[in-house]
Parts: sequence; C-alpha cells; structure tokens
Amino acid sequence: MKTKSIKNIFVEGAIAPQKIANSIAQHATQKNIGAHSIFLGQVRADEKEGGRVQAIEYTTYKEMALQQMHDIREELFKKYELTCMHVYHSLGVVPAGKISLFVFVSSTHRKASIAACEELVEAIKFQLPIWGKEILNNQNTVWKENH
Amino acid sequence: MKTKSIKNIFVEGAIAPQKIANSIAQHATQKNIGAHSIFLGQVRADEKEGGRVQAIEYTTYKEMALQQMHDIREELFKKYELTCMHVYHSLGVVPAGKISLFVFVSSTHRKASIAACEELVEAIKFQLPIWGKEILNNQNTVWKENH
Amino acid sequence: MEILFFGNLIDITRQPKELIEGVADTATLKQLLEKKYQPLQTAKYFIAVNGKMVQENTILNQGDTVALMPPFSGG
Amino acid sequence: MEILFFGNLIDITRQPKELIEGVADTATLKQLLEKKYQPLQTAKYFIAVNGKMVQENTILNQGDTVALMPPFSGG
Repeated sequence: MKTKSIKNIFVEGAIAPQKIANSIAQHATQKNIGAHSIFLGQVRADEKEGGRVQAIEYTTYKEMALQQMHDIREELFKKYELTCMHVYHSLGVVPAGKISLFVFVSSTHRKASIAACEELVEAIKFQLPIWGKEILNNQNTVWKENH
Repeated sequence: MKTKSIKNIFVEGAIAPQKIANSIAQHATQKNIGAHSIFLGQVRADEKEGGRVQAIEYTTYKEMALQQMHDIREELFKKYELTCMHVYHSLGVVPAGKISLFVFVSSTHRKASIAACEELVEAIKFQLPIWGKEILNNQNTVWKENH
Repeated sequence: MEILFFGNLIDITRQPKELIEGVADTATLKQLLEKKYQPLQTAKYFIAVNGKMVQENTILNQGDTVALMPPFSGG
Repeated sequence: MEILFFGNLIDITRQPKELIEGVADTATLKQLLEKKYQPLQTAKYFIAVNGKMVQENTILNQGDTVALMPPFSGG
C-alpha cells in the first residue's frame, strides 16, 4: 500500500444520470478546464442461449481493485496533462439500460482528456479485478466476458 | 440540400449539465446500447495579453454549419456501428466554466463510440463554420483559434 | 448576389453582409472586396458559394450567396 | 493463509474463501486446489498474492492472502 490515499470507486447498484450531471456541474469552478471526456458503460439486454440479459451482477476483489485503480490513475496523470479524473463502477445488480461505469477525465486541451479517457476505459476493463454475471430472464446466469 | 431532414445543433447560451443528464436518461430504453462516449467543451478563463477570458461569444453560418454537420453525421454512421449521435453547440455568450459543446455518441460496443466521438469532435472544430470571440475582463476581445 | 462576412472579417467590413451584382467569378469578387476593404488583403479566409467551400476560381450567378469565412474556431 | 475465489470459480468451489496452512508455494497450492476442486483444472484463472498478480511460482508465507481470479469482466 502506498501512503497516498486510495479512493473508493465502487457504488452500490446503477449509477444515476443525476450523479453525472452533478459531477459536471462541480467542475464549473475550475476555469482552466477546456475539455471533459466521459465514458459510460450501459448494461445491454443481449440475447443469450436460453434467454435475454435482464441485469448484470458485479463483484470485485475490492482491496486489489482499488490499489490497481490507484496505480492506473497515477500512471495516467504522469503520462497526460490532466486536471482531474473520476471513476465510478457499480457493484451488485444493475438492470439492463442502466449505467454501471462512469469515467470522467478533464484537461485544459481536448487531446489529453480524449486519449486518457480511452486508455482508462481499457485499463478498467482488463486490469481491474471485477466480474460481471449476466442474469437472464429465465433466471439462468452467464459469466460476462470482455473483448 | 438533401431530402433527409437537417437537425439543428445550436442552442442559445451555455449547455446545462441537466440537459446532459436528461440525454443520458433518455437512452435507458435502448437496450442494445453498451457504451456512451461524451465530449464536453468548457470555456476556459485563459490569461491573454491585457486580461482574462470572461466568456466566449459564438457565431455561425448556420445554414452551412447544419448541412456540414449533416454530412459529417452520415459519414460517421457509415464508418462506425453506432446507435445514436447527438451534437449541441452554443451560440451567443457562454461564460467561463460553462459548457459550449456537448457531443454524445452511443454504440453497442465501446470501440465504435470512442473512435467516432473523437473523430466527431475534430470534425466539429475544423469543419463547422463557427467562430468564437473571447471577451476579456477589460472588455477587449480576441478571436479564438483552434489547434 | 449576397456576400456574407463572418468572424473577424466583420471587424474589417463593419457589416455582416452586402449586396453586389454583376461580378463574374470569385477571383473578381476577391479583388473587388480587397480593394474596398484593404485589411482583407492580409486576412486569412475561405470562400463558400451557396454553402459549399470553393478552392478554385468559381463562376458566380445571380442569386448566389458567397460567404467569406476566417478559420473556424467552434467548440 | 487465506485463499480467495472470485467470479465463476465460486461456482466450482461453492465458497468465496477458505483457510489453508503449510503450503510452500503457489505451484503446490494450485496442485492441492485442483485436486480438491477438479473443474479448476480446466478453468482459466490468474493468481494474486497479497493483491499482486504473480506469473511465476511464488513462495508463500503465513498470513499471505492468495486470490484465484478468472479473466476480468468489469465495465
């Protein structure tokens, strides 16, 4: 563990659009920000053998995920000229159509926020110990895979 | 002019965070969406010779801008597998700290929305006849330049 | 024929549009305007005819709309 | 030593964690677990010791936490 504080990224259940609006509004006081890049992951009602996805249930190895996220954050702040970076990921059940991932990167010029946001989304998908279990409308479950 | 309808992208003054939240919430019914990529342009209070930017006043050649935007939109829908694309740009005065550009691209898989959003932002900056005039706190003005 | 000016070009022309008739092509129009508004000679601008950018000299017809546009700076 | 199971591995082990003592290294632990939970033999998983991914065989000490993790699928 580093001595720098480890931020929590996890929220229980879906992420409300209002939370996103509030996050944006809070950045109006930072007058050196020119660009916000936001990525939202939304739960799809995919057709699977035997049913349609109704929801995804997310679990994590929290301690490791937060440490990894902390390291990813530090790397990106070193690599790009960023003003701020916020990440929220759902745990527990998120119904289809709702938001489970909210990534928010701000910078003075657009290129930094756009590039960092893309890199951050990939890192979250492939480096954070989080698992999604798709719950079908016939109550069967399928473990999600990332591509 | 094409026969397909030309959408308006312009809004008077700053774009409210609440509009962004509403746009996101409206996509909850589209169950094939897995990814939203959003770009927001925020007016910076840059220091210029003789003063600090207080606001930007935007003007456009509206008829041409909307036709160009229409063509850019069609190109991107051809190139990427997208579910929807929304663009809003301010006209008139937008104070520092407020949002003047809201770009919102949705797709089933993240790569399409991320790539299309980036391309769309570049196209908006360099292909749409829109001009920003920076209004300084000493009431001088400086014509904005895009890089 | 309607001539539209945008962005910092309006600081030069002091008006957003004017009507001019009997100009054969865009090259002639440029000459005419740069004589009338001398700072246009050193200004950077593009020309659009009826909402389409033109790079080459282009024939003008009655009823055309010609726009003089400095580099874009939206966003 | 605490062993943690995640994702679909819990479908195999039927428990999210168990305590095991006196195992020298991660290779030995793998053998032991794959004998106890045979479907683990064909499952795809990574091992982390105290929250750090390990690729090579790694010595285990008392008090270590070992996690067995299938491919991540967050987002």
